Amino acid sequence: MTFDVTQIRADFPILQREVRPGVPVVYLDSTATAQKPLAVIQAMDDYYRRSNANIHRGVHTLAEEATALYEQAREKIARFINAPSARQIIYTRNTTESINLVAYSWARANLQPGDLVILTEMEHHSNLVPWHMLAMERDIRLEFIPVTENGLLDLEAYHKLLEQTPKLVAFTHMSNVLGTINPAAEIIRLAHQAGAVTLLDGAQSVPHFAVDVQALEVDFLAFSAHKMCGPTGIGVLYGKADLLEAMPPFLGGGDMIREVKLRSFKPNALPHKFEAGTPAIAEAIGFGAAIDYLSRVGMKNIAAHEHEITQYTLERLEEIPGVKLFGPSAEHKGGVAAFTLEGVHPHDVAQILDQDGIAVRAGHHCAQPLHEKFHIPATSRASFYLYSTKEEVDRLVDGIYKVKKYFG
Amino acid sequence: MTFDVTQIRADFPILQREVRPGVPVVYLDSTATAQKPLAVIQAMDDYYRRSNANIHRGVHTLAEEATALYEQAREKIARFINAPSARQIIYTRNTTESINLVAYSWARANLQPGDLVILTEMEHHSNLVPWHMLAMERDIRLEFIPVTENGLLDLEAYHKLLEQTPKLVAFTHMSNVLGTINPAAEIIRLAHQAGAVTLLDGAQSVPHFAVDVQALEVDFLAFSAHKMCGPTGIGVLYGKADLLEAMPPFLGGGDMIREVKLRSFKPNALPHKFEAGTPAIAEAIGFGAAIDYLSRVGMKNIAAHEHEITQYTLERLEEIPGVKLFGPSAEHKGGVAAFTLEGVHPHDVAQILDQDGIAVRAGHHCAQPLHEKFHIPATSRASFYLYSTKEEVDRLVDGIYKVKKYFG
Amino acid sequence: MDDLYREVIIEHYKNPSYRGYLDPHDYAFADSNPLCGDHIEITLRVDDQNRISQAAFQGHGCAISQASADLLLESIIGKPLEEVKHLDKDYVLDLLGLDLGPVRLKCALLSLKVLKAGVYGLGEAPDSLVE
Amino acid sequence: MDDLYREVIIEHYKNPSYRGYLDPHDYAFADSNPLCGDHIEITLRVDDQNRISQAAFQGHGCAISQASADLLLESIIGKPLEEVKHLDKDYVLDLLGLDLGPVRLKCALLSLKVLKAGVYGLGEAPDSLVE
Ligand SMILES: Cc1ncc(COP(=O)(O)O)c(C=O)c1O
Ligand SMILES: Cc1ncc(COP(=O)(O)O)c(C=O)c1O
Repeated sequence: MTFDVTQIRADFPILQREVRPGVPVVYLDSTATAQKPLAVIQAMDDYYRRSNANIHRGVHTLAEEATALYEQAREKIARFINAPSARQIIYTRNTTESINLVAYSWARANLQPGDLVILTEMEHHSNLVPWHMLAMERDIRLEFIPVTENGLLDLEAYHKLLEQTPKLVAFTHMSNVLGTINPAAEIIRLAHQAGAVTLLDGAQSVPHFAVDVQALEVDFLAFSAHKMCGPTGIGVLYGKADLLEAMPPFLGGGDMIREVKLRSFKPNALPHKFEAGTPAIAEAIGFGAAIDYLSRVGMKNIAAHEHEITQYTLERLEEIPGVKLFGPSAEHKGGVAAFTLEGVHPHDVAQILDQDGIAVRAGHHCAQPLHEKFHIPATSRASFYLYSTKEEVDRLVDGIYKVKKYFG
Repeated sequence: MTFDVTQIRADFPILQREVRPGVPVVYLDSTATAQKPLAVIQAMDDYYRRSNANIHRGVHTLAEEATALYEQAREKIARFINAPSARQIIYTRNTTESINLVAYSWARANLQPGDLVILTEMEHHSNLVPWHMLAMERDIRLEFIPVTENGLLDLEAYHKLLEQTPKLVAFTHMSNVLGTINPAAEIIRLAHQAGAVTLLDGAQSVPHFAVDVQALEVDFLAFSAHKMCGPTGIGVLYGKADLLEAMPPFLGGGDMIREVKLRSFKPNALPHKFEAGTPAIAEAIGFGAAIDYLSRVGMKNIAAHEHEITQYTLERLEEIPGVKLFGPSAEHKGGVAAFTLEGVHPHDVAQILDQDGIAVRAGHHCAQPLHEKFHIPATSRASFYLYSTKEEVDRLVDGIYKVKKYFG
Repeated sequence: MDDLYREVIIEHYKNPSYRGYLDPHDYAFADSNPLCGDHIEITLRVDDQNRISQAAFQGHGCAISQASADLLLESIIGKPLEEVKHLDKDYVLDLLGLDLGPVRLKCALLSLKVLKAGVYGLGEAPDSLVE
Repeated sequence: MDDLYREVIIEHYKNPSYRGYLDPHDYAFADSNPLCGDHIEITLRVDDQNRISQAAFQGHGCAISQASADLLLESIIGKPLEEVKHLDKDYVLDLLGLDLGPVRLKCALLSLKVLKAGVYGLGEAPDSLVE
């Protein structure tokens, strides 16, 4: 398929919206959540209009249709990240729950007081707070791979940290602020050499470029549907089969059991062992439709398009006096441009841009320690996806000039 | 509003469906999951087409619309169960996660080895397995209020159990197999007198009749949207404010924090403390639309309609030789009829009924211990909701006669 | 499907030819379907060429699980043990002559799973045996 | 809203009249908005009739949070402490003359929350103070 952004934009109903009469939306906040193509909205709509039923335990036609659709989506997701088998795809609510699942189940069964977990200074709160909670409860040690001034991980420091034989290395594939794409394969290889298990936060990578869990040899991978054209309310934890098999269950209830007595239970097989209660059925089906959509467009095309937009954005923003960009140069970077504008709080930048329909995010983007590192409380962030255009970047640039005039 | 089931059925697109050409669906499986009215499907569709954005942290118009819709839904839910404040409504994935939240956060902070938790013999696996897991980990004692032959809780036995000063009494408001509606107010009052905290599994009550948390004085209430005309992927934990305030967080990540440092965090205020990561935004909005819909029809009307259908069903099924009904008489019972048919496995009953489009569930309905108590591996279960009709019950009865002919 | 159900399934369910328990036996295994409680126990005897000489099942459950056990055992008498190890899902579905949804499929395949776990001498019967 | 934003907010943000820190003071409180890092510290002096005689704020954050602090303090000089306890959300929104979405509302109300927590002598500043 050749990549035609105009055609792609036509697939997304919300991009036709005017925020106020005469003011079309310029959506530059895809890192927070992506917009949804019609195919995804309709897959869920169809499900509720035609096949809605509870799954797995039903014999009737609706239940069988629902079960088949739900499990087909799991197969699609497995193929998308090249997982050896669909039973290694655990449905969760989001990346955050996926990481918590590892922290509650794998880590509490495997980590002892004094054990070391390596994280990085660019982690999202989702890959910090679960480990803070564990560290408090269990006296686990946390160390952090530092971020260099230009927004890359300091791999020399990582080598040193590995000498302390960590049990787990958990890190983001791509920073949601700096845009940095970390050398995951290398980090994982080194972690394995040191005897550590690895957890990759794929919230920003799986949506934007091809991620192959077997090529990466990663032990756990977490990601969210809502950031990749799918619905809210569903995410995935991928894990290596032997790890998942050995892990104790996390949430208890219906569907995750094989047998329940009054005073005991036997857990079910994978993936059901980790899916307690009625799952997000419509959402899984919507996620499957999103995977179909992204696959049809092609992850290579998406990555190339975003790279072009990002490069253009960096060039245009660098021109503006008072704008300071964070993160590495375009070659190491996904479709994220976080910046500050001298003398203007990022919230005010975002609010004034919003007057022209331009949606950027302002704040610490759930990466407070990273902002602290750079001695700023907040940044404004424009971020891109397959439907973003250079014209939208131009409108952003015009908007920033307008902000400057206000505060001038 | 006067209650007109024909009009109501017109609101549910799936009820117009034919399972196979010429075979309309007869959906008698609402206890597993309810069907969705157009208003709910459209609320989510609209959200994705017009307002989709990540919430709480965004300044732009879409983010503000999304946040407002998400929080308005919380207010609606609070009013629906008469919660003192919307911050006592915690969004979860489902009833199961709500109960696990209490088990992980409240119970692990408050229960010590040897402490007693009282459950009942009619619990759904969702209100058993979390306590099994806790009992194994912490050496908590579990005791069970017995179920009498006619499907009621043995309250005398409960009185005796209370002498052992339990720390928690966790029980279902309505059994999803027997249909028994338990005297929740009394059970809670007695538990409080004995110094115990109470958790009510409202998965089957909140959808079917008015539940008032302040009148019940219940400490925790768990329920699921998908069983009350709402979407999959979202449920609620209600809790008394002082309990929720004192509880440690459960899942760690974005949004549930007030502040994050590299090595520590401060939790956010209620309800956000318990909502980590991007929540089920569209689903919350769909849930709000479901609450609006049910309120418009009126919970009193719904309960009265279901009562009539249930009474009729019991009468008709009792006529059939070989049918054995489980559970109490209609006066103590919600819209559930679980039965066995002599000489025919419930799965075969369900499968043969399905040939005529009749959707009933067969199995242990996630209540294996209850089935064991009655010495049967499985039952067939027909269950009702506001859109169920007597004609559908007649079709069920005809279907059962057909099953008998097959196996006769 | 109406008539097939009636003829094949219900006939073998009501009048099974291979119900029972072989004592002594060369191979035995039992397992349940956790979702519905169907239970099947299979016992086998093999001759000196490792061919199945006798087979029996006992258990309880729906017509599909019990009938497919009966059909399956009927079909393997005289077959080499090695061949039994390679029987798959489609083999059972052909015996039944039915198209089944995912839930009933588990009922239909329970006996094959039990059979294969038995002849492989496994400690448990993973679903992957019949995929 | 364009022009209001410019006139009211940006003017008070750029040229606040009540920026500072009173030492000594009778009342003081500080708090942050966790979502955006806005920070406000307010110090107050009261006269012998418990009227606010002097007020100052310091902190950092967006124009809305800082300008609303300045506007709020300007408006309470001379008011009895008791009256300040009962100021609400709408009072601040009237001062600003703006219609704000839920996120920016938190910015706008931060100073009122800090003020009320201070005069009530609370250990923390719950959101319920400004609802
Ligand atoms: C009484 C009862 N409790 C709990 C549940 C679990 O609900 P969910 O699967 O939505 O978590 C159910 C649903 O089957 C139920 O009927
Ligand atoms: C790098 C990274 N990790 C984790 C998350 C959390 O994702 P979710 O909120 O879907 O759990 C995000 C999303 O903001 C992210 O960008």
